[in-house]
Amino acid sequence: MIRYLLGRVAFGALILLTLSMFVFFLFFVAPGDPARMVAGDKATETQLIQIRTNLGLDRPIHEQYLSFLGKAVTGDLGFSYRNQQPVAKLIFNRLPATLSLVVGGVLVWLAVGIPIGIMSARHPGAVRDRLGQGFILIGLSFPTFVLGMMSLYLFYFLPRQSGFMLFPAGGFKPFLPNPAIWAWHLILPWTTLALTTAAVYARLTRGQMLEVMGEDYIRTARAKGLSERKVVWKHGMRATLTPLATQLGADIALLLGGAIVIEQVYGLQGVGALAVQAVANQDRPIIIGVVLLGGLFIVVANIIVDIAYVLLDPRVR
Amino acid sequence: QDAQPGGTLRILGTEDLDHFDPTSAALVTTNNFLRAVSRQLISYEASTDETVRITPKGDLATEVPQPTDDGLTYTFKLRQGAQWNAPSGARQITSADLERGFKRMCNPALGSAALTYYSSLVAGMAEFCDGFSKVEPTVEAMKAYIEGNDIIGIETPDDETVVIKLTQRAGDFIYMLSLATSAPAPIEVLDYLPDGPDYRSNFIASGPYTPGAYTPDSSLQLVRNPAWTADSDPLRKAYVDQIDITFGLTVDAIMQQLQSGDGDMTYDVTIPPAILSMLTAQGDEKLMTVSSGNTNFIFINTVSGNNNGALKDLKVRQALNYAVDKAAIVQQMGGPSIAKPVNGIFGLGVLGYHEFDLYPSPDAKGDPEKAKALLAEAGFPNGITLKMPFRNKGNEPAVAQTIQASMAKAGITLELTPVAPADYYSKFMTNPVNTQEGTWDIAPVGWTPDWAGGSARSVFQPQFSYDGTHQTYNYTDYNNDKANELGQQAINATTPEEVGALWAQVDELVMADAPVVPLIANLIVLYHGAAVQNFQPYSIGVQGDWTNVWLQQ
Amino acid sequence: MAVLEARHLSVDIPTEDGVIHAVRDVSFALEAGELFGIAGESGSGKSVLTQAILGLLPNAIVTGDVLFEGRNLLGLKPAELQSIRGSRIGMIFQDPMSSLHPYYTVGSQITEMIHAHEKVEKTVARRRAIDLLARVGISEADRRFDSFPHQFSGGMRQRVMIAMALILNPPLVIADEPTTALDVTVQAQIVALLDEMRRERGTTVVMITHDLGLLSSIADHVMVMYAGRRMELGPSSALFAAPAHPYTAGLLASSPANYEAGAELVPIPGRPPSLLDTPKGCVFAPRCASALPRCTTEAPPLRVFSDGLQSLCWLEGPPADAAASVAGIAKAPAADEIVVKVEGVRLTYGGGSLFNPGAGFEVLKGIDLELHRGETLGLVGESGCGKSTFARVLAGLIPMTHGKVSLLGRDLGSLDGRAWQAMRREVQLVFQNPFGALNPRRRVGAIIGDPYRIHSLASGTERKREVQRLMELVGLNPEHYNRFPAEFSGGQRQRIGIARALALNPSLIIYDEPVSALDVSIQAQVLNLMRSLQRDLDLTYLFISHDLAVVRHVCDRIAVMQAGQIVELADAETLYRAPQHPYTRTLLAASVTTPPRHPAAGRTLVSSNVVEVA
Amino acid sequence: MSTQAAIPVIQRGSLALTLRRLGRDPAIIAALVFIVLVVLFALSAPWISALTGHSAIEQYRDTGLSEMGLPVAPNAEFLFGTDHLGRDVLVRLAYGAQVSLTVGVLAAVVAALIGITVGMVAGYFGGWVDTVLSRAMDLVMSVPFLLCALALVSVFGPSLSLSIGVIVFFSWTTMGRVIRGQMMSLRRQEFVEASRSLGAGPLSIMFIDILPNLSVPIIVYTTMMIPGSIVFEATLSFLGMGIVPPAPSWGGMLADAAGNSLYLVASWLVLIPGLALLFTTLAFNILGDGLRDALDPRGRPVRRKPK
Ligand SMILES: Nc1ncnc2c1ncn2[C@@H]1O[C@H](COP(=O)(O)OP(=O)(O)OP(=O)(O)O)[C@@H](O)[C@H]1O
Ligand SMILES: Nc1ncnc2c1ncn2[C@@H]1O[C@H](COP(=O)(O)OP(=O)(O)OP(=O)(O)O)[C@@H](O)[C@H]1O
Ligand SMILES: [Mg+2]
Ligand SMILES: [Mg+2]
Repeated sequence: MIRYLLGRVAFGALILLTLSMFVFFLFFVAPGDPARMVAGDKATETQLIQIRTNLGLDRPIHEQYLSFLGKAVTGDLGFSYRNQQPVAKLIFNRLPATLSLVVGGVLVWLAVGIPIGIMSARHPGAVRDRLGQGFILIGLSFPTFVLGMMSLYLFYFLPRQSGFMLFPAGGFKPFLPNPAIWAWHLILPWTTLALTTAAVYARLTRGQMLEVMGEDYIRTARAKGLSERKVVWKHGMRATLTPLATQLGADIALLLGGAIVIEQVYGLQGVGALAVQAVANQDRPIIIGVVLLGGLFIVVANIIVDIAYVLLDPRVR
Repeated sequence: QDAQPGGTLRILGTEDLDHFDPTSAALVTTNNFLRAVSRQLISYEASTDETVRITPKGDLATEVPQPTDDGLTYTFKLRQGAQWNAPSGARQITSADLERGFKRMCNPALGSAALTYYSSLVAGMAEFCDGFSKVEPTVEAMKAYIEGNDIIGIETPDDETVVIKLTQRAGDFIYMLSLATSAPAPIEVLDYLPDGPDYRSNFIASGPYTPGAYTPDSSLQLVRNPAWTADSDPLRKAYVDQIDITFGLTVDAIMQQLQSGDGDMTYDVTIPPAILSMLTAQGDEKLMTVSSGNTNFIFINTVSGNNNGALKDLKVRQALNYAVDKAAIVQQMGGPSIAKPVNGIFGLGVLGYHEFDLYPSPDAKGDPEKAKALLAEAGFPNGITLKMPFRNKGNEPAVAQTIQASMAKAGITLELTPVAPADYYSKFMTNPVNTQEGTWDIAPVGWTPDWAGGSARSVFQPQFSYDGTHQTYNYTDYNNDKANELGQQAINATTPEEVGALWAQVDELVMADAPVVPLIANLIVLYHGAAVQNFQPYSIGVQGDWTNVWLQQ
Repeated sequence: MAVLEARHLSVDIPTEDGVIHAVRDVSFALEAGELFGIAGESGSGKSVLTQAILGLLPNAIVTGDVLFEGRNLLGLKPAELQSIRGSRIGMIFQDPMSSLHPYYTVGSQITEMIHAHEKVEKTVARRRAIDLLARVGISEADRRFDSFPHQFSGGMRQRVMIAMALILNPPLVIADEPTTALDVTVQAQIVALLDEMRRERGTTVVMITHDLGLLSSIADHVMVMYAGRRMELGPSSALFAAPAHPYTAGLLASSPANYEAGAELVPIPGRPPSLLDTPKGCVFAPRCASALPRCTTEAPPLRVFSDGLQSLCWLEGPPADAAASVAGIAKAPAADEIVVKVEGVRLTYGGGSLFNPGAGFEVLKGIDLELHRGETLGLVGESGCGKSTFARVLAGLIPMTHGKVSLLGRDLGSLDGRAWQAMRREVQLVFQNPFGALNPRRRVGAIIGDPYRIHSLASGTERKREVQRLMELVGLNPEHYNRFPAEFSGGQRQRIGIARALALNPSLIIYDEPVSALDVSIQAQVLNLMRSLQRDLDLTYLFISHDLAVVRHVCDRIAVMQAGQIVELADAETLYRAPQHPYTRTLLAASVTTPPRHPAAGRTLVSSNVVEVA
Repeated sequence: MSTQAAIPVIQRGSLALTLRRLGRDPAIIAALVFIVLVVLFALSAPWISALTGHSAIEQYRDTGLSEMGLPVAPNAEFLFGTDHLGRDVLVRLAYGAQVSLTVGVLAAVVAALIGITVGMVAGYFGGWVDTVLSRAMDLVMSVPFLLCALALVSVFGPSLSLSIGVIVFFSWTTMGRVIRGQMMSLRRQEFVEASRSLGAGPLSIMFIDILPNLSVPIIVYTTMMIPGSIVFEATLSFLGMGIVPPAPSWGGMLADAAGNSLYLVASWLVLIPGLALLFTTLAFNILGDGLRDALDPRGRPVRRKPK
């Protein structure tokens, strides 16, 4: 178990290493002169040279990479080209919004997706199943930003046109002074983020549940005289859980992508918005930092899922 | 209704400020920030009345002085009680601080974008700058130079008196003093690189507010400056306790939050035509238009060798002028109530603006035939292909595509390149190497005069005059000696009629060379949240004055 | 009084392809304390029948009456049914591997049953479960209580299932093929355990199986089903000694156990009908050796005989005993030529890999064997002892770790790639699973033609001709050249596999349990085919099986394998008569065969009435 | 046994049965019809352009825009209204369909090919080959793809081929994993052993024996990857990283509508391309689901044979 875990962590580290190389070298080949970005409009040639030395841009690429890596390990991701702020700090400042969005989104989608999947699976072919499947297909098909725009139009704009305020149009409010306001502002983003993914879960739950409900041990459970509720929610659910947990790990990548779009649509100042802005500004240290953070997020999530998998499935223990 | 002090004013914006340091601030929007945290010698009252708005008032100066010595000498008395929020405790702003502010403008590492206005006027300033340019760009060396050298034309007989001597008469000098770039500077700032991180974190405010928590690209908080007293400041009421500025939002989000009450005012947003027409239709009283003298035009790259240097040919540039459908752009911007076609370099409200059109077309819709003919004459019967970058933000893509569409009719193919807004000027247009290498052929740009009213000089000088050294915003080193001469006369002239007539001539001279294609003059539409009261535009910030609004609780 | 009585029970299952009439008009009654056997080939509706009784088939339409303790189970509300399930009627399912929930400990799965029906303390329930686990033969039950099913072997899991079914001491236990998935030795233990429990607690047991031998030794009454019908029902002794229904007789006749070694088996021809349509006459008529003309047009009557047998058949007298009349076929004695010589073959799985060096698992522990041309060598042994592995080594599919195999005198270890390729033609495999061994996405012609394709021996029409010749040889219709494997029955698929193996005229054909997935009636067809091919083509067979009766029937010599070693090797008859190794003896003891048939003395027809089939 | 009665046998996966299953579900028929219509619509873009007399990039400022520069709602001249530049939404939608479908199908097919190859190789050979390839897949799946896509596009500048490349790069792993999993179990099947024992080489086994057995996941997952690719492209365009204006793409049209809050006053600018996008992906998803159910009945609520 410990060995297994160490193996996963080592592989996670390898992934991050490769990822860092990928982005680092990607931006090395990118056109544009970072020194000029740092220096601003009226930089003289001497100033540019000075800045290049300061940033280490005159050193060979592998040296630059190694020094970057060395610092990155300690959490130092360098400084933004645009405002010379530490990248780690810039990202850190954006975390509350993104985490609020993502964590809430996950909760909403699990709370929506799994029950729908179960409902659908329990009555295969029935109207409820058809509805559930309809939800799944539509959810799967909705591009996040279209859904976002449409919900803004329907739940913010139209009510406001008729003079009342159903939901705010977005904007991030910190959790602390008033959690209610925080939540109220996040309801639309959460649902938008969650609906598309909830569909994935509903589908997965449904398929898994259908499969599980056909298993022999479910028949055994029924033959024991357990109530149908217990059969479904205890025996069925327990066996469905493992693949769901596994999927959750794989969806973290999806989630980050969704967060970028949602932050854009609802004007949330999260890491995703920072990334989009950094891309627009060609602020490479930030882009590298955000990509690495995203990678770290995914890697950690996957390790957690691996652990969960081991805990959930006695057969691999 | 009586003003209610207190509360937090929430301001929403897309982009972070360019600079904290008043000396180097260049963006119009930054003036609003500087209005709140710093004081100038001369400033304006924020007002909905256009004339009041552009009448200079004493800020640090007790009053607006009349020049003496045939208009060459200005003597200012500094207001007592105006203080620095210095680390050692509140301290009176002195005449030495004022002179130091002027000196810092010369800093070659990060000086003032408006430097040439001053250095060409203030006696001895050009020499001071020359000396400064040879100083090594280290904090110590720069500090030593500033402390050890003098600008001859600025005298400080005592702590509260400043005498400024000019090399020539200038009707607009008083206006120039309203710019934050010439604001006084406390001695402590010399210990930091101009506008460096240390400078920012140790910002010494003189206005009613001082920067608090700052998250670059994300948010900036302004809190009350304990060193500021209301009775020392006739222009700022400073009703609100705190100002929270949020950056990094999209225009949509800003407009939505503004309307939903999650924000009070905008920072750098042009209201999209769609919202505008909606608000207009609803008769929203919070809507307000102000003129800032802003114009949009296309700069033409006459420097690069692209297309065998086609754009160096006047005929081709004239063809471009004929080709553009300005009416379409007006329509794109939101219609005639928001924008107006212009044919010269000056915008509405600038003394010198007049109606003329050297490249006329019916209803300003462009004359593709004429353009084609000119192109053919110039040796491009089959049209020409030009590279045009544009800012990937707000209305710009739409305007770019509109230009593209109208140029296409004249056989001019535009290759559009979307550019990140932040990079457009500072990293793209203003990099002379890019211009020379021809990474762009034509580029839509905008210009707002640096100050209000008699500000033609601040349009002409930085963009259309060249004295041998490259100027940031004269991308192609355009020069016309005759225009320069007339401009000089206009600067020295005293009556508005004379000034206006001279600048009008300059305008026509420049347009005859067609270094640019003027597009439209904009009115700026302002909007604010429902809680905001006493929304009075501040003329050089082109936005409601943060220091004078109050919030309905 | 009958504990359970079914009257005119029918089960229809709607599916995509139409309604499956899985059970038709089945009636029976169980006396308290008896062991009631239900026999029949795969798909005859045994499981459906029992599951329908307990309402475990949610989609099925069940008609008729099922009386249990005076209540009609079919009319009960879900809650009432739930209270009966488990507490009054215990169920043991066929596959112990999949019938326990993989994520819960075995103990908790048993106590769950207690808690579902009784209000007891946790510790009490636990105590009871542990006691019973110990009783069913789980050693250290205390400790194993918290184990998960995957930590148990198949036999142990089946014990857990039994404990679970018995924990509430239900008056009725239904065991649906409780031993099919298990090794013969384990099978015997489980059956003995069930029997013991029954005797001890007076439980009535319904035992479903297709193993007639097993039933004959333990059942009090037996019901034989075919295509959803109850073909015959009666006291076990009478039924096995002298079956009244031709189907029962045919089943018994198909079993090799009832033959002299080497005798031609008498299979039931054809294959079971589709359950989608209901024939007018008797369902068995198309395959019936004693069919009368009316059989195909009129539904058969229910004949009740004096010795308690009831049979659904027009036949009034006993059906002919086909087995007795068939004589053994002479077979050429094996030649002296040695086809394969195996010396000290060892094989270790997973050893020396990058990740766990050294931690290998030795499957074959030094095997020596010789096969002579024309002979059939049987290889028997428990599941997992390495039979298939050995087959694979011989076929060159896995390299051995040590040892030497020479084929036709050439050492396989010394061959280069090209020679190997040629050598592959000499050894062919026929696999156990008639479904897995044929590529479901390729046509039969292409499958049988593969050897020609791979060895570039024939192509185009020539290949097709060859393939059709082979198809004819193994008794397949050559016109079915373009069909997919799914369009054939299990027995036919095995024929396809055999045809493919024959294509290259191999020196050795290895059969890896070729009939264990087939029903007895089909099994006999395939075994006959194998034998006739061997006789005609002078083939050498290595025949792997765990069914001693089958092995004895087809093999000249038998090797008994245990844990990767051959513990005994002898002539078939010698081994049978005088097993030397204790393991061989255990194996022999565990396999039960039906008693020999003898004419039904003094049986008379009591009544006969035509039953209307709804 | 030539006397055997001709008994109808259940042929799972036979074409007729599949078609019957597909044909029975009206949703699938509707989806198929819709897809065909969208393809026709895309193909007929030049023709629509000719018919309306409007080009995709020309601006109809007099009739297509209000004086304030606002787009006009659907009317007789502009059936789907105009966009913020007075361009005909109908014509742009048609040309945009070309982009969306091209990107969707091309990216899905290329990604599928890569995924199939890698998955087959990894699954067949196992061992270190599998370790390396699986880890590579894990790696790609651990990349925050939208972020990386943005970074890539920002470096190389937006273009259609880059969009496709980026989509392919981040989506082949889905197919790769599925195929690898299937391959792992197929390779253990006895029919593969049978081929091997006959002396068939890896290539022959992979392509002749195994590939046909992978047709179901290949068809199903390729179909299901199409909507994903379409949305991916639209998302890139929406974030301003798609194809360069004025060329129309559905994502770009939506971005235009969103960009200036335009959709609040001109809801058709969101509704038309948004619904086109939604229905197209929906149709492909329904088709994919339907194909899976029809080709691979395991996922369906058909009761298993208790065995
Ligand atoms: N849930 C179901 N849906 C559809 N058909 C079913 C279902 N369960 C069983 N069947 C069909 O009903 C028939 C009888 O099946 P059943 O399982 O009762 O056979 P069995 O006699 O138990 O066979 P085996 O010995 O293989 O267990 C078979 O043809 C089977 O395919
Ligand atoms: N590829 C493999 N890797 C590791 N162990 C294996 C492998 N294949 C088989 N084994 C193990 O080797 C042992 C022998 O397996 P084998 O399949 O030869 O048994 P068998 O006698 O044919 O059993 P059965 O009667 O169940 O077919 C078993 O314990 C099995 O788990
Ligand atoms: Mg069964
Ligand atoms: Mg085996």
